[in-house]
Amino acid sequence: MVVSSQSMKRQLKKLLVANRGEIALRIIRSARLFGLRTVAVFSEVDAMSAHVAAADEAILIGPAEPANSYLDISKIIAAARQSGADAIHPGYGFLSERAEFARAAAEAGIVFVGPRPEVMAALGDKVAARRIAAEAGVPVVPGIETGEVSAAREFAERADYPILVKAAAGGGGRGMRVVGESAQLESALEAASHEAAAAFGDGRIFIEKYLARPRHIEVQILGDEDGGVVALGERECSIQRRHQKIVEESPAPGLSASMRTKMIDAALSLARAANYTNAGTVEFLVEGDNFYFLEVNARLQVEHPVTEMRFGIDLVCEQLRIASGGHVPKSLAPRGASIECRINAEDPEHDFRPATGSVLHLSVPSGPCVRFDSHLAVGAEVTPWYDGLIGKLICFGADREEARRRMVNALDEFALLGVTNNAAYLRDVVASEQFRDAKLSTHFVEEFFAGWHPADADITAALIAAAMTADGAFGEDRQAAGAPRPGAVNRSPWESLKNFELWGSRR
Amino acid sequence: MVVSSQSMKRQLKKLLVANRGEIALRIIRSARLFGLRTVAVFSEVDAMSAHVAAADEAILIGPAEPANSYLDISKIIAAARQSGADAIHPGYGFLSERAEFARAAAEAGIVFVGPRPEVMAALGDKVAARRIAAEAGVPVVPGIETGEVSAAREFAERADYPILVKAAAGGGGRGMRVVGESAQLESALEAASHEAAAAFGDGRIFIEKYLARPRHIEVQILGDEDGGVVALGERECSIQRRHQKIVEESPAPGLSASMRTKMIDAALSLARAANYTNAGTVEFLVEGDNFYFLEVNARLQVEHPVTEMRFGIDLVCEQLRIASGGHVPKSLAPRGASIECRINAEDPEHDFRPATGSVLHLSVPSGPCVRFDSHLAVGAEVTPWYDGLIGKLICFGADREEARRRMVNALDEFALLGVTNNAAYLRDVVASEQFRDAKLSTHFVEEFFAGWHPADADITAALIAAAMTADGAFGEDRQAAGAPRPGAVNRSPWESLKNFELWGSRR
Amino acid sequence: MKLKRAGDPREFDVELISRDGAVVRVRVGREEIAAEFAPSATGGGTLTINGRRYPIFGVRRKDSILVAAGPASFEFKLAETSLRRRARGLVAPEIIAPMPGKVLRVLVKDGDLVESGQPLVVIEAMKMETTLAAESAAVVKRVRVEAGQMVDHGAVLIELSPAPASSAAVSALRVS
Amino acid sequence: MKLKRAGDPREFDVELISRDGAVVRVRVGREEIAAEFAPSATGGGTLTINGRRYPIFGVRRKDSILVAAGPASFEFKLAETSLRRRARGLVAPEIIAPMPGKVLRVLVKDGDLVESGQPLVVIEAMKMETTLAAESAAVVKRVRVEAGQMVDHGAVLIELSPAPASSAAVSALRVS
Repeated sequence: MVVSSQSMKRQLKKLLVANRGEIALRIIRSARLFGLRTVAVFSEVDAMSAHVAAADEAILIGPAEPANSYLDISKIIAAARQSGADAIHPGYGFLSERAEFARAAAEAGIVFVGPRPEVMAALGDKVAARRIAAEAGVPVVPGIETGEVSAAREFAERADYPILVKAAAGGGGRGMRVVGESAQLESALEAASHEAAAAFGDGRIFIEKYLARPRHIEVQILGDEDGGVVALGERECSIQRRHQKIVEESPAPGLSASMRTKMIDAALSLARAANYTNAGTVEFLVEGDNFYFLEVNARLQVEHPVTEMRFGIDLVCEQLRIASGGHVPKSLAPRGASIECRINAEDPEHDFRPATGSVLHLSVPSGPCVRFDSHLAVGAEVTPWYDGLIGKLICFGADREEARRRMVNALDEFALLGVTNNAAYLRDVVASEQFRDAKLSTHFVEEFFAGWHPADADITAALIAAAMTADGAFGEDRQAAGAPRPGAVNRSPWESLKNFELWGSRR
Repeated sequence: MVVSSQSMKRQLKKLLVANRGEIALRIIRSARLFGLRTVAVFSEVDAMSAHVAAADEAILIGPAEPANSYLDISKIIAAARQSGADAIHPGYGFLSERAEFARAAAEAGIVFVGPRPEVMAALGDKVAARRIAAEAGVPVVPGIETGEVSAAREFAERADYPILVKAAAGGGGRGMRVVGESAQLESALEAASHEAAAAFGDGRIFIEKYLARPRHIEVQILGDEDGGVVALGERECSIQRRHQKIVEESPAPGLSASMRTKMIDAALSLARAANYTNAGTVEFLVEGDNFYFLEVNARLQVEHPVTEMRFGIDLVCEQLRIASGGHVPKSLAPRGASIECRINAEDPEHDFRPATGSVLHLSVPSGPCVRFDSHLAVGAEVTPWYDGLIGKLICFGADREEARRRMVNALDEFALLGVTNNAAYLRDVVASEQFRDAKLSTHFVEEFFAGWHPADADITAALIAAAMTADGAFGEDRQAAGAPRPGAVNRSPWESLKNFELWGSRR
Repeated sequence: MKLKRAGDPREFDVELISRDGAVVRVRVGREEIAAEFAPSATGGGTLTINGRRYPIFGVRRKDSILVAAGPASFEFKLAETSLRRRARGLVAPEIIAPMPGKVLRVLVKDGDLVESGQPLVVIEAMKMETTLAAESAAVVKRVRVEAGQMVDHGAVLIELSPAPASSAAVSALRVS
Repeated sequence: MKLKRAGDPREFDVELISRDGAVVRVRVGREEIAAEFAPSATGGGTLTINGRRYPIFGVRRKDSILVAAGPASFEFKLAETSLRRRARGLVAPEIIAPMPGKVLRVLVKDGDLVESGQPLVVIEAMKMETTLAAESAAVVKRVRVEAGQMVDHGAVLIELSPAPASSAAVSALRVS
């Protein structure tokens, strides 16, 4: 089918993208392809970032602080009104799973690219979602729907420690605590509730039996207004740090055809039970031959490209078609295998501590079956204000091993200077025996890559490079040296280290 | 199947890539994926270019002049010996279709990634190739196999002008002349022969009836040592300037299923008749419901990515597998549509005159279904010594219109400063009604884009940008201003044009 | 300032009037245009001219300005500099190499009277032959190159003087 | 020169001995290494160390060097500068913000005696809470921040002095 806003039940004209970074850029591209004008919103610190330049219009909505910009529903609705946008795409994170945002858009007569508000509300509440899943006959993890201390203790004794304390409004591992023994229980409940309240303005928590060594496998679904529902295969997302995915792939290695069918059927019946529309993801925990409903992400996922690569489909265009009243595609045949690595501004040598800075040098892999979704470019700033995801590297292959080797090579071609990042860490993960042999569980990182450090050979190469750099082989960071414009002269302590003449080939 | 050099009849270890630019880089990437060590060769002016950095080893083989470097068989064989390479990939252009190169490799005990020398010799000679095709029952254009003046005149009278004078050893439109009337005949024969002799060291020419408004459609084939042959669909390559393709796509728009089948069958029988091995392309001219054999390109084509995008295959890996004694893939199912635009260092406003320079600014499109194969980066030099192809932009879509629109958007994201190029021209071509409606023939460029100039709106925007630039908004070209290293100070005539203070946000 | 671009007969008169925050006021010819400019982190920026946005980037050189507006790139020279060569009624009394390359054939010699469109010299670059011809009648004053020689972009290949009873313009023009 | 990298106890002693064409001779610790360097057009280059190639790039800053070796990137500081803070037997008598962010909670006050591993302050950046704790016993000399305050990378959050009968090192350490 031709991607186009033409000949749709509702012909959209202008889309406001209520997000930033790589996903805003990626949505703008597909919206343009779909024939829509695009409106970017941005905070003061993002004025010069890529999504602002990419859109047809851009509106400043506030200061860096998310609460007063990207999380401010009224400002975003106002921006949509001001620009005459007839649709809003929330991306992921920020307001993407806030039912009240979808509701506010609807009240303003603006199409929200996502499920209906009431569906978002129901699925966004993990406790309610558990109920819907159970009623739809989807297996759920044993647990109780309260964080009340005595009930929690009673459940924990019965189900046996460790147990998992989760925020009803949670997401991204926030407000989540594993409790190994009763001594920790009360403080864990308190801490989780506190973090949940701070993060989501909703301190409700609930409790589930903690699965020892599960895999995280999710199913991509699409639903349309006329009840059409389709599943686009699964994604394996077991490799996580701090409860956040860093490597995802499709298909899930070694998943039996029967398991896959069962999980896809479960996802579809859940989608039907919830009257789900637009794109969503049903997440499961898998242990042995059992799978349990984890949650529904009622939005586009960060890792959606691994599905796009296998199915040859543009999920954002599908979202826009559905939002225009169009139908889900007839179920498509996937092909090959794909893997995504999330390049984060963080320090893998120090518990993935967030990093910031401005990009001084960037080398991006390319070529056949390699895709890099990013808003980065030399000169771009990574600020402390927002999520540390700065790029997604996706590789396709005829099979998993081909995709894996392509990813190793692609990461070897990647270089980013100025912002500490996890590229070398991801490279070692994907190149490892354990990943090659798909020894996958949500504990993969702790089991195999705890205390990771770069190889000594790499450090030696870096030291030689450092000596050459000190000697002026590659020039100064003019900004850092305090020379905003070309033409200024630097003073540098390194000059004093030079022990011989400049050489010609130096640039 | 897993891409791997393992478990092959011949297990290759190290591949020398006898080429430069984007194709050398692209081959190195797939060779690494296939598990081979890679050796780059380079001329003095290419010492700092991307393919040299990408390979595991790099060997200087001579001065810029191709005759003494990339076209010097003995130097390349010596480099292979020196590095212990057990295979050579010729890429396209340069020595890729020289049977004596393949023979020299064989004599040195090195696997040549391509057809057998005798097959290359037969197909490389367009006259011989015509015979093979005719004998295989493939329709050929009416013509005579000599450039002898009286015979030529006799044929021309009989077949009626215009006729086409072609070099038996030709390629890329060189040594080719269209003759519209008998007065031009003799000089055309002389000129073509001269150009052919100069270009290929072989002045033999032959003559064909000139088809008025043909389309150029070609079929991708793969053949293995055990007689396995497969065709991977067709490519439409009608959009050409100076007899060189600039836009290619697959599938060929509006090509009937029966025509496609006939052409693919013709290509396969030709491949079998020629005992063809490895990757090759059978080119046809199509007029109405008739198709005529044009030539066989016994090598990887520039435009091979449009096939890769539709079939989800890596043709260079397939070449390496076949060269290792492996088999062609079982025939694969294509999906969607893909388009390639060739970004050349040339001036579309002046008969596509070649351009040179160094890259001062580069902005490359990315995102879903967009691929950019290029050796360019800021700082890279485009010299007058080699072909002007500096990048290939390939877009995929669920159908042609989706791919076309993606290409327009991708080209809108492209920017290259420092080397005059045809990106804006290609953008207008792909965005045009005539391309959208697939009014395709090899005269597309002359018919619809003769005397092309950038839109006045673009020029106005450029003039405003120029005024800002003169004012120092974007800084100097430090190299051009004669300051090889950061820290140097510029003198510039533009300073005198400034009529107000620098402003803060300027970078 | 007055700007020229190669092969475009027009002379562009453009002046930056003011820049107040994002608003850039520019005079192009007689028209005054108010555009909006949003700098991007990468050093360029986005120029908005009545609702349409152009990603732009520019580089200053000694005697030219390079700018990109989307995929279109331009080289502007100060009209003054492009006028420098004016001499004795000839716009361009020299045949200039339009690109670096190798001189394949020189088709005239000193003193030859050449006619409009007559091929003068053939150079090769990037596998393509380019023939430079006279745009109108002239006399070959001096041939400065010989076959086989490498020449750089802008190199003077042939000097021309006005043809008797002719002061028509002469300049490099490609014929295929 | 002597270089340190954050969180790596080692001090690296490296000296560029000579560069003769492509050959770069460097002393790393006691070992002398001969590497080959091929500059690339993009400003960086390829470093070959006994047969293995690393794409490298480097940037000098006032008091640090940033280098990339393939996908691995490093920030080295001159050991001297990292020693500056040595004072009264404490390696780092200050709790430093490891990243720019917002102070969520301050868990101690001036004069408190803190034990090894005791949380001192919680800051938030990029949606994540990071708790900074004492690595060993110390006395809180001065709390320099309060909850809600934004702090920049490297900002001093808390000053510490040695615990009575203890000169053990104190430094920022993250506990989850």
